[in-house]
Amino acid sequence: MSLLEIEAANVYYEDFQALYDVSLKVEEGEIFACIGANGAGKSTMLKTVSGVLVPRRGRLLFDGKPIDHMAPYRRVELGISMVPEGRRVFPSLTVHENLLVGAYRGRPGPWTADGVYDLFPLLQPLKKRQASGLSGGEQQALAIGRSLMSNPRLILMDEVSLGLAPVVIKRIYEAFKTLLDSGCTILVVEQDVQHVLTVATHVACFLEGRIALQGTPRDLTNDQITAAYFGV
Amino acid sequence: MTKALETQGLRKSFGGVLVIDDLSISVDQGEALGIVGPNGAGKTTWFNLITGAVHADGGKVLFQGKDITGLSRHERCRQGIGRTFQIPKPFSGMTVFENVLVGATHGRRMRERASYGHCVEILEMTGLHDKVNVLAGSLTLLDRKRLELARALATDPSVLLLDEIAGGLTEAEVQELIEEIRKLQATGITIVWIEHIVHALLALVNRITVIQFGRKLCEGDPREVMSSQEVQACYMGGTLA
Amino acid sequence: MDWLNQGVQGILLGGHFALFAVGLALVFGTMRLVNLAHGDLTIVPAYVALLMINAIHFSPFYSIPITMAIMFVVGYLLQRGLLNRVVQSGDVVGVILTFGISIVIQNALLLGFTADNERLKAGTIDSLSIRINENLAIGWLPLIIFLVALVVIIGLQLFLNRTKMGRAFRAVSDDQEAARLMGINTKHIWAMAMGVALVIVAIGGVMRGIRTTFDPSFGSLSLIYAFEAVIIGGMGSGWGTLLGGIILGLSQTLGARAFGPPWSILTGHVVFLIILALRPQGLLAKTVTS
Amino acid sequence: MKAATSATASGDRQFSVHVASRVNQVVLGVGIIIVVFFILFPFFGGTPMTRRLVDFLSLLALSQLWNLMLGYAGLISVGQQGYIGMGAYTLWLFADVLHVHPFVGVIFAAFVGAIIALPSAALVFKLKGGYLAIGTWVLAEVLKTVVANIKQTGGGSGVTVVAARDMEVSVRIQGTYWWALGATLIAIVVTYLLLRSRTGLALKAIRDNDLAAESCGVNLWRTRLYTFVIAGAGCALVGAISAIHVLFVQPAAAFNINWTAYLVFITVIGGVGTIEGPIIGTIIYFVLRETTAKYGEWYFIVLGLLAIVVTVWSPRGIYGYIAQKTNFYVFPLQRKLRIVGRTAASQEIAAEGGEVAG
Repeated sequence: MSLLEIEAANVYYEDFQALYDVSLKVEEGEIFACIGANGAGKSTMLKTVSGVLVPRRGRLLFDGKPIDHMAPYRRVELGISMVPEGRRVFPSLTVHENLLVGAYRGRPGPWTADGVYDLFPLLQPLKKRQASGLSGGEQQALAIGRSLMSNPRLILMDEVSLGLAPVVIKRIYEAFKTLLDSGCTILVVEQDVQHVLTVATHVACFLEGRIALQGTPRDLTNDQITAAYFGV
Repeated sequence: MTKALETQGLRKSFGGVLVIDDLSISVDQGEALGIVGPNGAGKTTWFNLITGAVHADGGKVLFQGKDITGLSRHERCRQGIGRTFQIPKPFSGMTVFENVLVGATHGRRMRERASYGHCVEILEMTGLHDKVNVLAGSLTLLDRKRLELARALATDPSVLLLDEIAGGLTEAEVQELIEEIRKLQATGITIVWIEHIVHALLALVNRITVIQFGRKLCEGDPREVMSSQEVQACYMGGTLA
Repeated sequence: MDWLNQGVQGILLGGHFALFAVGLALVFGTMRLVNLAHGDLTIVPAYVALLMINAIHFSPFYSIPITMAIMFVVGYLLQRGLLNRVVQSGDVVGVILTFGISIVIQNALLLGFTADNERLKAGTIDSLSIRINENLAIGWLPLIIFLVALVVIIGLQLFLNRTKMGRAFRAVSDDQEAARLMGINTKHIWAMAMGVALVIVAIGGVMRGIRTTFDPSFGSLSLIYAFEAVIIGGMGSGWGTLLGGIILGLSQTLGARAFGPPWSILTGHVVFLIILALRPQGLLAKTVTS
Repeated sequence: MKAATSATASGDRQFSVHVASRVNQVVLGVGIIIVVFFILFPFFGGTPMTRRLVDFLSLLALSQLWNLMLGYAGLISVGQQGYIGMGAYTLWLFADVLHVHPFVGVIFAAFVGAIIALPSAALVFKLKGGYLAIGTWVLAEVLKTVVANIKQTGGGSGVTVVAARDMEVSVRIQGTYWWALGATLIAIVVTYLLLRSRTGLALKAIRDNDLAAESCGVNLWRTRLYTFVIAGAGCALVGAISAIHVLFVQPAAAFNINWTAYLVFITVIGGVGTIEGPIIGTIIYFVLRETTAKYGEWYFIVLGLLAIVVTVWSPRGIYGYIAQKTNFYVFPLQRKLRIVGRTAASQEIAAEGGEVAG
């Protein structure tokens, strides 16, 4: 049984359809990467999984159970956690408080604040600083740490490399291994194709609200990916 | 010659994150400048600072040589800066025609009757003439993008800021849009175009500026810039193609 | 010395205003809802206490904890059942809805209790005072109310900064969508915030009932004073709200001393308007909210 | 309501712009009959009914202007009673102190309302949304407190408008009635013409998206100011009329928040953002008042609950619902463009567009 299964999801923003019959399966322990140009529907798909958007047609199964009409906080309880696009840390809270809010649902598991500080040592000295004063890279590390605090089985990452320096991106991707070891499955959405292809075990290429191409990175050629990415 | 548009040492941060960091870019009269850079680089924020949608923490915006940093949004529009929004913001309860009328009567300050001809011309040029009486809220994405363009044009801009106007369109639609923008440029309008769809940019612009981390990474001939290793690395995270 | 007396009374009165203002600020902070029924909700607890006192004849002070509990339930249910539906529909809808609620509450109170003045009788405490010297006496009741206000504000700060629920309040205030993604049920948090706001209102409302007479029309002025205190102090800060309350209280009592009692309230309004004109973000606000 | 048609020819491109349809001409005819009926009403309607209609018309005028502020400029004021009260006192001042005829004094009251609105706007526009609402309320309280504390205006117990009292009863009632009718027609016509004008385009744009409106050259602050000042003048005008109507001005009544409560109920129930909404709302309000007012507070509670229900479950109000279903407006505002002929160049573009779409 797949950890997450999306069956023919159709998602709309009011009268604008953003996803057309999108189906995919994420297996436990995978790094599943969704790539594609701006507006291709990748982020919409993540928001549908996290519960911010509800599909008008289609189904979502988590661990075999339907979750499409479950509120986001219930999904966190089940073990789905999201690192939102643009980081969205709580600006008026301190770094440490941000982490504590991440643990709000109190799911049992390996992750604690100390674990996060071990994973991202740069956060340790910033513990008592307001999150609004952090740099982009620090905020991204915090956002990932905050998500981990709920001890997710599936962590959703929306454009984690956005606006970050290559060094920082590298460090974040390095952390993926630790995440996998702790039992997380990773569903990541990226524009930064190069980095994500080096770590992904499965790739789905989004184009205009549909999945244009799927497979393991090894099976797919660069030309295929470029074609699916740009739609030419 | 005076630059059509120039920003000098612009700075802006949101919360603690510096989004625009000492950004100086100038645009020549009549040129078509492409702006590229990864998501979150600060491109749209730069537009927002030029149009006054967001106030700068420091630096200056010069338009036709005049400092417009202290002007309000509608004044900047009336000076001749037109813009389209990345996510279209139509006046959804008004018809397409009325949307364009707002630009003509307020941005260009025409009397309503006198502006009708101007509006019809723009509606035809942007291919919206069949939908003039449709409520803007019920348009498709392509038509919303066209309306963004039409509404901006109705304000009679000398500089037109286009924010990912080709994003989300099909290839055929993109080609059509390029043709429309080319015609605009031929009439002497200066174009500044943020776009992710690189081949669309290459088909039109004379120069490309790359922005990363709110700073100017490099600028120059479109093809040279886009094929440089540095730009590819920042843009797609490496050399893909 | 008379001025000093008025000044002291003004500061104490300010504490009372702050007690009403923190609830308004808390609700606005967590859900950006401007609750126009807040003023009317400050008189409800006084009537609740009145009913209890009439039924079982005990000191109004004992009625406070029960009233707090009742107001918490009222707030939670009001928010969960009604107000949550409009939290995301923009502030105009919230204003209209709470204005409607305000009118309903006010008229329901008129229906149930008539427009007569009422008072919660607490025996001798309302006349006792500490006499410092010939000209300066501090009433026990105003002092108690001021101290209660201090305790409430400190308690609220501790709650917001030190507890899990308090952090959730602040997280929801910062970014409600991100908060939902972290597993916070925002509907519950909003309802809790309204509940907590009305608990504070319950304390202030019963205290006022002991201190002065009240009638169902008191809501408008209560709302306005609370609002003025919030704006003067700057939104989103408990201490700012207390400062705002004190400035408003001082303006009123010193205005009464300077221009005569009829001008007391007006002086308060004018000071508020001056601060609004010169420093619209409030005295203690860190940044301008855009 | 006249069908405005304009045909222009430039080159071989011809087009015309219409606002009204044929149905609207029929409606206009009916409208004229209704207006004539109202004008003649005092001659056959009897004094009690005429007096009631003064209330009806006053509220209709007030709610129309309140709707202009809320439904288009996005300004929610709960302080309109300030202008109503000032209008009433201004009338008293002109009529009894300066000995201007009361029916002329009404005009001065409107001016005073507009003048008060200017600095008020400068202050409350610093506040946003809901806080702006309370800000307007504070200003109304300020005006009320000032007036109530001035001995010359009778303080808290108020003053009798002697000039009005001494008028012959039938003249007073008919005059008041026609002024109320005039105020209503002015409110509706001004609102309608404003919405049909350039400023109306700006107002509708602001309603839909204020940032985009500003980016199209709309002066947000000034456009909002127009509606605020018009509403201030209108409310003062109605306040002055009510002073003649009830012969007595008292702070507690003239500056009563209930005035605004009526406006909120009427507009919200009838439908915010339409001219038709406040008309329907006022009729409903009056039916309710005539049937339930004898139950005192219950009538306010019912109104309040009705407003709550409508706000939560049908925020467009009654006319908003009707318009959504039928797309029919008694007061048409939408400009319809008809392109008759096209230039060769534009036909070319059209053909290309057709290809792509197909």
